[in-house]
Amino acid sequence: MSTRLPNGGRLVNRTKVLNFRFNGRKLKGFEGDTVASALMANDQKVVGRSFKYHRPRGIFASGPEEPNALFTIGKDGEREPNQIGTTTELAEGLEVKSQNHWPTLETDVGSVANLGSNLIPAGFYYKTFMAPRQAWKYLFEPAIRQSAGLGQPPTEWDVDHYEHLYLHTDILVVGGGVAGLLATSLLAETGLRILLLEQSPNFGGRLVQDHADFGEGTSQDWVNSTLQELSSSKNVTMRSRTSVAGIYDHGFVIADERLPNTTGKKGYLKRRLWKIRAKRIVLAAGAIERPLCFAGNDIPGVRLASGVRDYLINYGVSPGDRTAIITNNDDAYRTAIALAESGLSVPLILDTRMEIRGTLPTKAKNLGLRIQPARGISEVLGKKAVSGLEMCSQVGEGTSLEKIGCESIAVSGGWSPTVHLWSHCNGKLKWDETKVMFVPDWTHPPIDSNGNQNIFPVGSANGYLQLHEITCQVEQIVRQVAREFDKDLPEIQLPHAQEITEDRCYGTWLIPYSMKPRKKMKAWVDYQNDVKVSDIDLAVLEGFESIEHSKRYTTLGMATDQGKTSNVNGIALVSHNLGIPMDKVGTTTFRPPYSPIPLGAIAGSAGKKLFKPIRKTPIDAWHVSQNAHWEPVSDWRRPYCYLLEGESVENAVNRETLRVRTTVGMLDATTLGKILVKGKDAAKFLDLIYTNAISTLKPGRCRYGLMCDENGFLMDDGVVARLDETTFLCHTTTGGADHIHGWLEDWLQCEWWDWRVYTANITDQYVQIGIAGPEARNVLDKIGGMDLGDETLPFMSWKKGILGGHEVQVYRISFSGELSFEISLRASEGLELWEKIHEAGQEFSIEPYGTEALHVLRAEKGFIMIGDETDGTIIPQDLGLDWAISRKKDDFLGKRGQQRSYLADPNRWKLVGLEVLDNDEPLPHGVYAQCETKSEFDHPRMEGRVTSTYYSPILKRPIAMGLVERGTERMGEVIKFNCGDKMIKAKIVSHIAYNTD
Amino acid sequence: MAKSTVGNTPKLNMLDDIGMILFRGDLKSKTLQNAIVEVNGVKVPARGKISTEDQTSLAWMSPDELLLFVPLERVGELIEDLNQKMGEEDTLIWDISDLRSVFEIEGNFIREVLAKNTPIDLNRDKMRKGTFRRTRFGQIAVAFWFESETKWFMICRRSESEYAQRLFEVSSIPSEIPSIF
Amino acid sequence: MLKLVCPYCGIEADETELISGGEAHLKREGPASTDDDFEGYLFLRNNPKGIIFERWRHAMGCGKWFHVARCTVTQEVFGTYPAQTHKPPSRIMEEIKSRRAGQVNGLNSDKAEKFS
Amino acid sequence: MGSVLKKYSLFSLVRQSLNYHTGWERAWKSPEPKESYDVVIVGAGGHGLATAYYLGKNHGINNVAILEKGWLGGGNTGRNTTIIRSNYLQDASAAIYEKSRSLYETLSQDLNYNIMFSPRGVIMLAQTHHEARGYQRINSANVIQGIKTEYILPERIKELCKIINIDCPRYPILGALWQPRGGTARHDAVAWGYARACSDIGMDIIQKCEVTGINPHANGAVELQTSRGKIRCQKLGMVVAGHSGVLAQKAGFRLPIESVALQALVSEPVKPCLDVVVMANTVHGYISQSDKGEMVIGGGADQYNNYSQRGSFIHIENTVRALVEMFPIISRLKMLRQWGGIVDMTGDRSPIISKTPVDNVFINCGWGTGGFKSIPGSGWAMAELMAKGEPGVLASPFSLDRFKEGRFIDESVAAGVAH
Repeated sequence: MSTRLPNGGRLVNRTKVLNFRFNGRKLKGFEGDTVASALMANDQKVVGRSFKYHRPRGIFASGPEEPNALFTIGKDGEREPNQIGTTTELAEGLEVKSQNHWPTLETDVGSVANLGSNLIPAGFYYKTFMAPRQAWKYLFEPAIRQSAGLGQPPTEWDVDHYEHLYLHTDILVVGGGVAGLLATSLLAETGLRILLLEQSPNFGGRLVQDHADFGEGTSQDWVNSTLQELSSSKNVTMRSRTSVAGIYDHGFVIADERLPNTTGKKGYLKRRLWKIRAKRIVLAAGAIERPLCFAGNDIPGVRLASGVRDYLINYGVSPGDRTAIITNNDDAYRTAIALAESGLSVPLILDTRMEIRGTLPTKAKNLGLRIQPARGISEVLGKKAVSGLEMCSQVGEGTSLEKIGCESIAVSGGWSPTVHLWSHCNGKLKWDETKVMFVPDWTHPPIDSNGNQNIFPVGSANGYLQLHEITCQVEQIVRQVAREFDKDLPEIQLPHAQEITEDRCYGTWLIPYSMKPRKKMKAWVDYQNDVKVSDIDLAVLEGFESIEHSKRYTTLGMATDQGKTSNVNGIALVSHNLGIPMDKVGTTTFRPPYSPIPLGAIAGSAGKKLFKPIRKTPIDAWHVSQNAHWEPVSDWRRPYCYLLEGESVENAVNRETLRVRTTVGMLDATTLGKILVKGKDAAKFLDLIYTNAISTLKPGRCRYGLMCDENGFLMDDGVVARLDETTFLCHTTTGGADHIHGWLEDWLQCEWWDWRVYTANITDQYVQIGIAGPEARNVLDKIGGMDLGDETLPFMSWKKGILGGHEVQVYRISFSGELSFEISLRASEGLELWEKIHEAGQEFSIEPYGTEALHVLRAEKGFIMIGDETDGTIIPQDLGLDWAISRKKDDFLGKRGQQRSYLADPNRWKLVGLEVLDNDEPLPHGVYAQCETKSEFDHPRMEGRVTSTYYSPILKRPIAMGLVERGTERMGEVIKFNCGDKMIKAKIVSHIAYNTD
Repeated sequence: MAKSTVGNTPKLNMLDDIGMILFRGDLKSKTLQNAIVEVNGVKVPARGKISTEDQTSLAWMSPDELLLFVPLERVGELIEDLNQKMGEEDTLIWDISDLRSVFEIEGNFIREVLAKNTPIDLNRDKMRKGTFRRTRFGQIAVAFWFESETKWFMICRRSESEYAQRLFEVSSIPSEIPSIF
Repeated sequence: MLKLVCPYCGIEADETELISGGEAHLKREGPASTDDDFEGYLFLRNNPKGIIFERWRHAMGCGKWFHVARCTVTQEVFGTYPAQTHKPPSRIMEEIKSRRAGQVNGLNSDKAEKFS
Repeated sequence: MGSVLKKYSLFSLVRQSLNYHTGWERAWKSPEPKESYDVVIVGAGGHGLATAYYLGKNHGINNVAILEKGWLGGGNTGRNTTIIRSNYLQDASAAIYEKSRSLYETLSQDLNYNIMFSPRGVIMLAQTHHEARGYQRINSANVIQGIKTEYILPERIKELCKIINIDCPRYPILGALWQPRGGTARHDAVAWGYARACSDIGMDIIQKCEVTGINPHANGAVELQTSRGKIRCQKLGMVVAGHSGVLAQKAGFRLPIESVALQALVSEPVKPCLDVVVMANTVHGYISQSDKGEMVIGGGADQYNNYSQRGSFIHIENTVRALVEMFPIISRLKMLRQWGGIVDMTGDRSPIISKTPVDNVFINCGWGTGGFKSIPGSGWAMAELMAKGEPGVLASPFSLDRFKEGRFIDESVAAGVAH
């Protein structure tokens, strides 16, 4: 039984009891517990089921490397699957559920897979389930999907929220263990800006549980005084509970801060994603202990030796009365000593090494512990919990020498530096044969934008496990880092660390060395994904020799822990199999994040109403009051139509369209882009930008212009008004304003930079109100102030004036064929004039109209719409806009592109009108016309398509425009549109449907 | 370590009636520099800076653009004046008082609130008094400057004001502001 | 996540304040150009695995285009410069040479010749 | 061609389990390169291996080597989001992607390797009126092209995909283009299956063999300098995706291509909750749930030239933001792993399967963000081009000269994206 000890537990507050539930069962823990430590204190042996074989799995580690103890935590809108029990802090009322089993954790039907595990080794699915063909979709895949996956996904929307935080720092120190704290305190002297991030709630790392004394007094004293000193440094920022997740180019770092819910209320700020720019990064991320591969090494009760020590010292939890130890290094003796000193039994220490002489083993021996050199485990006894082990010789085949009873086995296969972050941006690793670990290769470091090394690993992350080595090495590296900022660290007295003698770790990858195939099927490498030693053998046997291949074939290291405990063992087994050195096998690429981060944290606060900006005109609130039905147009929202009570969208559009045709309508045209172009070369410049001649435009006049890209494709259109000799106002489409402004600036800055032209995007400065319909002038006359008669303001001209007391510019242009004015005035006065017009218009039955009526009106008159008639491959000539292409100009953007053979082809599709023959049936959007002949691909050849199709309420029939092969030469011809379930015939007619004269 | 940030959390207020003038031209030109000083009483600001005298501020927008903040009622006359003083030199001078919204931000922890949404270096030695920083706030283009630690300004496009306000609001919830700067 | 110094503003701009504009120093080919030249201008790219001269716009800043010399493999930046030039300034070429002594093979041969 | 390898089946699994799976053969051989081959394909990704496979299967050309700089399938084949669909607009694209999709249907059986083609259906959401019309347009074209797609309405979308937020405040879901026989496959298995089949018919797959130089005029043959010695061939096929420009330069020509990073990510595995592939192009995100239970997520490509196989975090952020908006429940799933591939983007975002300015050198590249779905069709078309020396119907539109002619195959026209 694992239990809470009567004393001890440096991180728990025994005066504060926390109640929680595990699978519905009421349990108690203490403040400071993790979910895992609390469960262990309550003797919960099985905490989950493995991914593939649904084998029972117990708590294995004590940090983010935990492969087994994953839980679904919380309920309703707070429920979150796959939470790591070893890093999740216990809280009052927490609902914890185990995962991946049915019906219960104890009795899981899925574990039948375990019985047949011999039949389903790595990659078995590539070799079977192929017949009959349909069975994969309908039988095998659904079955596999159901048994795979870990937690149940949430079903309700998240009640909590997330945010981001940018921070620039000179130095980021990753990890608040002894190396990180020491580095920070040394660097703090320099005055440089330092950010220290620690993933757990507590600083100190492994220092306190592994070393009694450090510096002047106890190691805890040192941690406390260092923290105190740092918290008073103005240039140091520290955060615990913040895990550095990824390092990207140019010193960009993301870190995931877990915020405790201090108020206990629902809907709190749960995570903060830090986006850091660091000039230099000191990587003090520590190291992770490796397990050993022996038969039954996944049975609940087998744990990492460091984890056992953590539970004991940090949380006061006993792993069981009797703990056997198996190790290939000296560090695990710390666990043995700690257990013995707590009064627990350590029946046996199995050490795979031949000779054991170090300080720690000697101390263990002096405590009277039994140490067996050159021994391993033949097999662990027990099913859902360890009940004992069979000892064997390490060098043999695993003949049992002795049976030992125990409830707990502490394993240490040596340590792996946490090099993930070093590698994210291409830092290379090298295999250190004496240390038996992959260490950062300082000759191939990650670099910053200047090509200089920007990550500096220290402490165990750099392969130094001994405390006195760590302190010296931290100082040396930190000096180097400071010098890069032209800072010298003063000579200082490093905290004293006791030197101990340690024998080197011995790379023991299989226990016993000549493990039999049957045992290899019980020796686990990746606990969560159920990868066994036999699976690695199989992968290599089948030629998956590259580590990337064997990883993908066996799924080694692809579970939620991303191989933190399994990768090196896997690589070693491949190396062992192929008989090539570790270095040659290499590692798989480490990818962010180091620990998983919630997608919600990545999305940040930009959810719901902040997902994307919604641009609104000053008239927006008025539209709302008139029950506008909205349409997003680029980032703007525009009224699609205004709904009267009980009115359908369709009816509203028809009503609005007719209103303009019969009396008068008003349109909020504010969103149209307005770009000012001014300068001595402005006319010359616009002649190159537009396909038609702009320089010939007279001040006071307007001209419809087309812009093409260099391919010759029509990009944007709009009315250009010449304000004076050197100033033009170019109107663009709503979606095109920013792009076109950028486009103009691009040419001015990068091609014709000596031309004297300035531009400005002044779209938001003005409200633009369109008044269209036979009564348009009467409405404006009623408001008064300007003579808008044909003589003073002819079609395609503009003028300034005072209208209803507002300074305005009035443009006499039309997109509907009706008498029409566009009135532009400063945005802050826009709503006032809008309301005046609306009021004045009442006697003429004025109504606002939306974008859809605008589209119907323009389509009735055969005007094109960018995005409908164009799609990025259409040239103006296709649309009958040859008249807007100057033949006199030597050059304009797109001219050369249009000369290319495919664009000059006379067989191109041309814009025409389409009149359906069966009267009431409109042509659907986007349908294609097909001919009797076949295309080269053996389906009917297409000869045209519908680009715009509407019901015209004034004509009381459907109208459509489309592009048809040589369409303009085929007037009157009938073509067939394939509408899926039927063919619709349409006659090719003029694209102008209404008022054709 | 983290201080409590509750209390006097920053508020965003839109300022009405600020006159703004777009001024494009060759900022190195003597004519221009003289014209600016004569008309506004404020010198052309250095790169990335804003200079203020009384009611007038001049902000450096780009190597050939200034943004003039002036009393709204004087915009017309100032533009006329500037145009006249610039004479034949190439310029684009325009009344853009309605193009952008001007916000005043008052309270403590303004840097922290902004840091949630802008990628710039907001450390005190980098973002200083007199700095005029164009950047983004969430997904929109803005510029920041400040008068004092507890009084900052921000401008953005008029049509994006609501987004700016809402984003500021969710970023300045009192219990959710970290103490950093 | 790149950061580049805008040569106009003199400040480091975050990638999210910038817009990328592809290879720099392309020569525009107008109506008189041959099909080959026009194709070259509009489509064919050096696409170097190594040092590229490219265009960026400080979109969320001063709005200006500028040029960058960057390694497409390591993301090293050798400098930024205003766009009003047909070739990289000599200080950029010096910087490249000093950092990549003897291995200018990242440079496209034609540009290397032209610019060295 | 007679198969030398033992066939994979349930029976072979049972038989092998009796001796603890210690009797399996290599999936593919690992030979030393020969001095000369009829055909050398550079690039042992999906496209290169498929090209080789169909050279053998359809054209009887078996004296083939496939050279790979790293490990086979290690480029974009092993780095994508595994979406397979053929609901393309333009005839040329529709033809090759549908050919590809239909080959995928039976690929497991053809290769005797379960590539887990899962025709679970692909939904492409329309979230603006413009996009809705674009998808209606594609649907109309597909009707004529003989590709089974359907334009569906929100109620049906919600039925097919229960976790979708049907009324997002910002971009409401107006409809979708639905291809019921689109889906996913196991990406690595596609490479491994082709590799095993190529090896089986006697082709040489040579890994860790980098091409360092190309001499196209070596006495009537093409001669390659490689890290494993000189190799001669009659015909050379370059099928190296993002590195096409680098290789083309060695052969002396330029391409209308830029290489950029395309990123993807997976979440931790959860029990099944998403049974279809969903693409939301207005907000740039697509998502499916793998058989393992992971959410497989992709988005738009980075904008700048990049060969580093890692991109900028902002794209991950934008993609995730979009998908959290569309699928609110995923906010509490965690990103497990993100990665990048180098994709080759052409001037019209459509691929190139073409002869080159150099005789006997052929190129297949430019698949950009759409490479995985096209592997079988691309290999089929490339094999035909290389065997005959002239493009067949499928490859013909994708020739290099289309840029000079202005003959774009632009898929973005209907809805703004090509992937």
